[in-house]
Amino acid sequence: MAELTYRDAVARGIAQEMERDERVVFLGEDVGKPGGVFKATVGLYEKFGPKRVRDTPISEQAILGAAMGAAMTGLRPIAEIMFSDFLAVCFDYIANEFPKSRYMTNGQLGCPLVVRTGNGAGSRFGAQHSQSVENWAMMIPGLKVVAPSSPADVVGLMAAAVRDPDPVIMFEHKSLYATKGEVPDGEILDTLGKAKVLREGKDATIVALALMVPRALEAAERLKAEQGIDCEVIDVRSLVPLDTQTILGSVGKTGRLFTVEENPRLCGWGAEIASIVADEAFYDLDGPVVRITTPHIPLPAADNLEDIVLPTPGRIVEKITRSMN
Amino acid sequence: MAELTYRDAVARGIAQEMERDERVVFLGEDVGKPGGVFKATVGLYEKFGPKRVRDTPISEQAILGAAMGAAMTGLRPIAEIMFSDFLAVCFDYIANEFPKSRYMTNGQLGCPLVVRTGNGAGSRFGAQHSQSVENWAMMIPGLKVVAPSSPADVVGLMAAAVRDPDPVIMFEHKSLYATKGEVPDGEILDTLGKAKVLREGKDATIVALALMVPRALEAAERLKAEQGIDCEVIDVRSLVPLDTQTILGSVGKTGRLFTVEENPRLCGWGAEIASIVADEAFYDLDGPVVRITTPHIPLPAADNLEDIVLPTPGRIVEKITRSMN
Amino acid sequence: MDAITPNGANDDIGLDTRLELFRKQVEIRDFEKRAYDLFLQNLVKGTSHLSLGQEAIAAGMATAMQPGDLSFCTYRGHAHTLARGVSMEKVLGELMQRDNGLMRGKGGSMHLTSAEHGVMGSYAIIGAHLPIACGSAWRAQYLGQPDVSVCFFGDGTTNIGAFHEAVNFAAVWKLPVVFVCENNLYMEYTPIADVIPIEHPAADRASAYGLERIIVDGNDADAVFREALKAYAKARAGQGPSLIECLTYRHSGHSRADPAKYRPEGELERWMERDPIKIYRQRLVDFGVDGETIKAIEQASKKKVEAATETCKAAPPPPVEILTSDVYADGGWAWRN
Amino acid sequence: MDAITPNGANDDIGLDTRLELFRKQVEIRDFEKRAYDLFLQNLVKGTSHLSLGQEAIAAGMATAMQPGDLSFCTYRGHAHTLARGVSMEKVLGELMQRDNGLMRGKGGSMHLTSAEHGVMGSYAIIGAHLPIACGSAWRAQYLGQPDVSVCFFGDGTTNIGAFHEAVNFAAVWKLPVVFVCENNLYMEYTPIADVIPIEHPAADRASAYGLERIIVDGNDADAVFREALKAYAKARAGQGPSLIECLTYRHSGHSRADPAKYRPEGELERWMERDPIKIYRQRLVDFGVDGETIKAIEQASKKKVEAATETCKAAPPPPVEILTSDVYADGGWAWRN
Ligand SMILES: Cc1ncc(C[n+]2csc(CCOP(=O)(O)OP(=O)(O)O)c2C)c(N)n1
Ligand SMILES: Cc1ncc(C[n+]2csc(CCOP(=O)(O)OP(=O)(O)O)c2C)c(N)n1
Ligand SMILES: [Mg+2]
Ligand SMILES: [Mg+2]
Repeated sequence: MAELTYRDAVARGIAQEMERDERVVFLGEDVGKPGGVFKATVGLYEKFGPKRVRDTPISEQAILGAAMGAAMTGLRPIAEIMFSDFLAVCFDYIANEFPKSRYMTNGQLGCPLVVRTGNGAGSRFGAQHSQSVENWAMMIPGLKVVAPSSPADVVGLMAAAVRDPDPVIMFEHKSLYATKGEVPDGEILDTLGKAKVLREGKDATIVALALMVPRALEAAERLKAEQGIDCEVIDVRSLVPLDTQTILGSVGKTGRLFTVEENPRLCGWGAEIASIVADEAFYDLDGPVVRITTPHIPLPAADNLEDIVLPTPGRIVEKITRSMN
Repeated sequence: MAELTYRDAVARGIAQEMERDERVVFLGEDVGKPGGVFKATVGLYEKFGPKRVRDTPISEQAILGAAMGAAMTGLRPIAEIMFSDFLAVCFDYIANEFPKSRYMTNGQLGCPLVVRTGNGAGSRFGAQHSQSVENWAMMIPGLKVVAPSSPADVVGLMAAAVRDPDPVIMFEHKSLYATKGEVPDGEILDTLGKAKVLREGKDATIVALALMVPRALEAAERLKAEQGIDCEVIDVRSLVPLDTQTILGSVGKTGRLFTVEENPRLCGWGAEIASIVADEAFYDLDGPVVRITTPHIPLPAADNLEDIVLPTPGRIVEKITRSMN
Repeated sequence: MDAITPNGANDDIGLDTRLELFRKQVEIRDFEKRAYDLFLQNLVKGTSHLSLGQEAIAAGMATAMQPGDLSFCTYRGHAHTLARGVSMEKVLGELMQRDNGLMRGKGGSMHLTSAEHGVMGSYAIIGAHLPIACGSAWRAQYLGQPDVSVCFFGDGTTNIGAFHEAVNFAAVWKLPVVFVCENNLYMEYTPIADVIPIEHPAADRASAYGLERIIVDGNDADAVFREALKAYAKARAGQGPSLIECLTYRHSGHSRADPAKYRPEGELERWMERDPIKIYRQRLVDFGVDGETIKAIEQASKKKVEAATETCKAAPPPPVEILTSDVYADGGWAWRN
Repeated sequence: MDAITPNGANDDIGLDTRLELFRKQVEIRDFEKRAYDLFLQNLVKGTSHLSLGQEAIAAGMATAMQPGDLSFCTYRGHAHTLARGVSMEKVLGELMQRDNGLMRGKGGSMHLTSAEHGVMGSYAIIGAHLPIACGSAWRAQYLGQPDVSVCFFGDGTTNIGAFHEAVNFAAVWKLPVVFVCENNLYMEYTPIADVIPIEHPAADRASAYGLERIIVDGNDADAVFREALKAYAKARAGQGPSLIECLTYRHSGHSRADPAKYRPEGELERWMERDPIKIYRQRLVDFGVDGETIKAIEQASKKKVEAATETCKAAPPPPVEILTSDVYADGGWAWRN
């Protein structure tokens, strides 16, 4: 057991898999010699050499396309798209190529690869470098989608993603890179499709992801202390496959659902989960299903504006308090 | 009043706006001399000439980027992206450029343009030419999004889109091109953000879009005739702005909501509307909020498979019947 | 080896290979014509993109390949799929969206794939497969495998971003990939000349990637075959990619819906004189191949097409159970528990 | 006009313009240094991308423009924005994310925009603005307006798809757009030479679009200015786009986070000898400009920076009410009724 940053957990997770399997290769912009612009892949180039850790031109379509061609013919590539906002310049691979080739070919071809990308706000980078875009991947049939909130999950989900025979998009949160957490020694292998109940509670269920997880936990503590509202907090971790059992089970117990998501309001994962609950757990519900999201606007750069645009523990507390009374 | 196909309504709508305003220009692949691969823009080249109706290289990024630069500096471009699936190769403009420039520049720049695109299944074209991807646009803050279901709406919403000072993505349904409807003579100008109640009913609300609208209407008739269930059918028409008042008002009356959408299940517009209702109309609801969607899979090419993959009137009837009993 | 005969029948290509080149071209031609007929009878569903007139490219490129080499095709992929030895029945079954099709009707005519024959997919988004072919070539390079990845596309495809990214990427990484541009003068309905400021959409751009300018007569299977051999050898030798522009012409419209009215008068007729099959048939004659041999090939081809047609007509549609199969590697489509 | 003086002070460029070119370079230099200092003090927020060492390009290109010409910049856009006459205070205010910033802090340093000065945005997705500049130029062509759209980007940007699509598009439509590649030898941290198979990322690709191969010394403002005049004149004359590669070097790291350790020993020092401001200062001296005049420009620049710094430090942050303003043209953000 050692304390590790989320950032270092990325390199550790990749290294673990590259050591295990020669077929695992890693490519992206400035990921090799420079160790990545978020310094999340420092040391991999030195350890695994230029044949397995490759710097590319600024050609995101070539990066994802090459990853797919390699995956389809025998390698297990990990591709970095530096900021998740840039998925827009190579979206054809996300939307039309990776997720459809197995189906269209009646199972002849597979696409076992991982795309990892820096997601989310908090760095005052403005509208084109701060978005949370998990739903861009979640909405596409045929992908798997994970977004870890802790260093241990980073390592374990990375391993699960690399070993998974399907294309997995992994959203790392930029504002979590500097956070620390205990990570067990030795090989770590987690499972895709398992949510985690991080706090048990009986009055309401809060479902959160990535950076919103610590905020939801903080809100839950305050709700308990200040209002006596006892919230269960679930870290979704994996959007596809989605652990609806854990979520529906929790709502069955608490009778209330609040989702806390960073992506802008419309058609986010919160809407998906809220809709599933409003359908399948309707008779368990004691009150409205409430989504707490970033407002449906582009993101501002200025620090004071960015600080209030995402859901904060204070806003979570306020929304839940108001809705529970 | 004349009967027009949905296909011809496209050309009529564009022509109306081009006649009205010299600043309206039209570009895309094979849209000019050839009149479009769906023959939806026949006659425009002859009428307005090669300066205003321009064939482009196969360069979707250049098409949308050029439309944006022209819009920002004084023109009112209409750009065609032949199949909506191809929005994936130019998604940066949809996701990061059009919708953010006004906000980022604190209102200095605008982006008054229309992207029109052939959306949806039914032609046995397979997974990369059949998708319904309205949610790709709806989820992005800063866009407006319409999807007409009738020839008259095509003309009126096209005009509204062209005159709107914000970027509008218009999804035309490929399987509706051959359908016919009455279209009033003279100039037609509709309003963005207004849903239409196409059938009044008291037992349940069905919300549908585009090709799903006639299917929802057919299902409603059958539900009434066969089960005595009286459904209100709403054509959403405009996903952004979204006419939540009409939807919430209807659910307030009926107590039940069913959404019928063609896009695959996760994070569709149905999830957004279901979530809004599960929050804001919770206490009006008499039963689960049910989404009827295409399953979350890539689309098959084979006719017999494609015929069963989208929501059919039969499936709508069945789902609603089961849920209402 | 014998000395080279004066008429070239025993030259660098040789008679056996020439007969193979002819057979492939004839079979593709007959197949495509049949596909068109069946489309008119509403038995070929969806869309379809024929390679009538472009057979020499598919035949030449495929015949020069070794087993294990990989093809990456477009929606206009019947020819390349057949040329790798996939049965007519399986290709036609897919066009007719029957259960006996290559992908049991799930993919359709634009996505023909036969991994066991090295046909690693047909891609219907313009340009998407060029980077994918790079990735396949990267795998070969990384694992030290000897195969070449061959990627086919049209003239119009050279204007899309993915083309640029892929060719640069391949050149920088020295990947064993061969990019084959079939310049048939048209995109869907718009002439390529209207949308490029140069004459040769691929060849005039080769130097932008440090590559040789290669133009080949795409209606002469021998010329294609020779150029293919060179490019494949270069790739296998670790000397990186090639970009080959083949000049050709499609005899039919872009897709089933297109009567090709946009073509100037006489253009088709001029190109029909340079019909690849006519050219190649004459070449065989010039090389002294007897009429019987030629006729046998032609008749065998017709028989194959006939047999495939009958089988496919009799084949059932895909069972509805496969609608949700093979979304994920576990065979299913479950996105939730 | 007087005869051209032997030292060139009155040549095609002339003294007034030269003083302008010098002033702009000095002001950009002083501004960028201050931005760096303020970043170290945590007063410049988010990221920032300096143009230290690349000032001659911004100065030369902007000085050759006419009012009404439009600039399209990248995240590395402080220099180009200042060169068009936008006040230091407004640019610095944006970097410091204050209410007095160009976009009141809503955009941040990567999106500097001043429509009234013709700065039509700074774009932070690599390559995105090349097609946008084409659209602006199309508008000028369509409406018969005389302005030129000038689009700046780096060496690394030449490998992305949008570059290819845009340059081809501009060439085919003969648009009045000028593409300016600032080749500073590096992308973020990776040398451009590692990711292209040619020497000159832009110039060696010009022929792929039927364009002239243009390479200019990007550290010599006169050379840039002359090339700019030529390209703008060509654009205004309806003769289409130009693609200009300016050779230069950035003195600092890619962005605020980057100490630029990846540069080989001595490289920076060699380029410092070719510092554009040093070169230009010497040129003025050679042209007989007296020390006082030079010093006055330098001092005025320092004063401007000082004043802007003080104003910005005193400026408030943006009010929270603007968080949701200007999403749509009605000033608000309502996506529903
Ligand atoms: C990204 C994208 N844009 C547009 C299309 C529509 N489309 C299909 S084929 C085609 C023309 C392609 O022309 P070319 O590359 O010359 O190939 P050819 O069809 O002549 O073989 C177009 C525009 C597409 N499939 N994908
Ligand atoms: C599509 C996209 N990919 C990657 C990035 C990250 N990125 C920002 S600047 C940069 C390097 C650009 O290099 P160059 O074009 O040479 O410009 P310079 O920064 O040297 O001025 C990269 C990779 C981005 N902003 N957008
Ligand atoms: Mg073509
Ligand atoms: Mg650079």
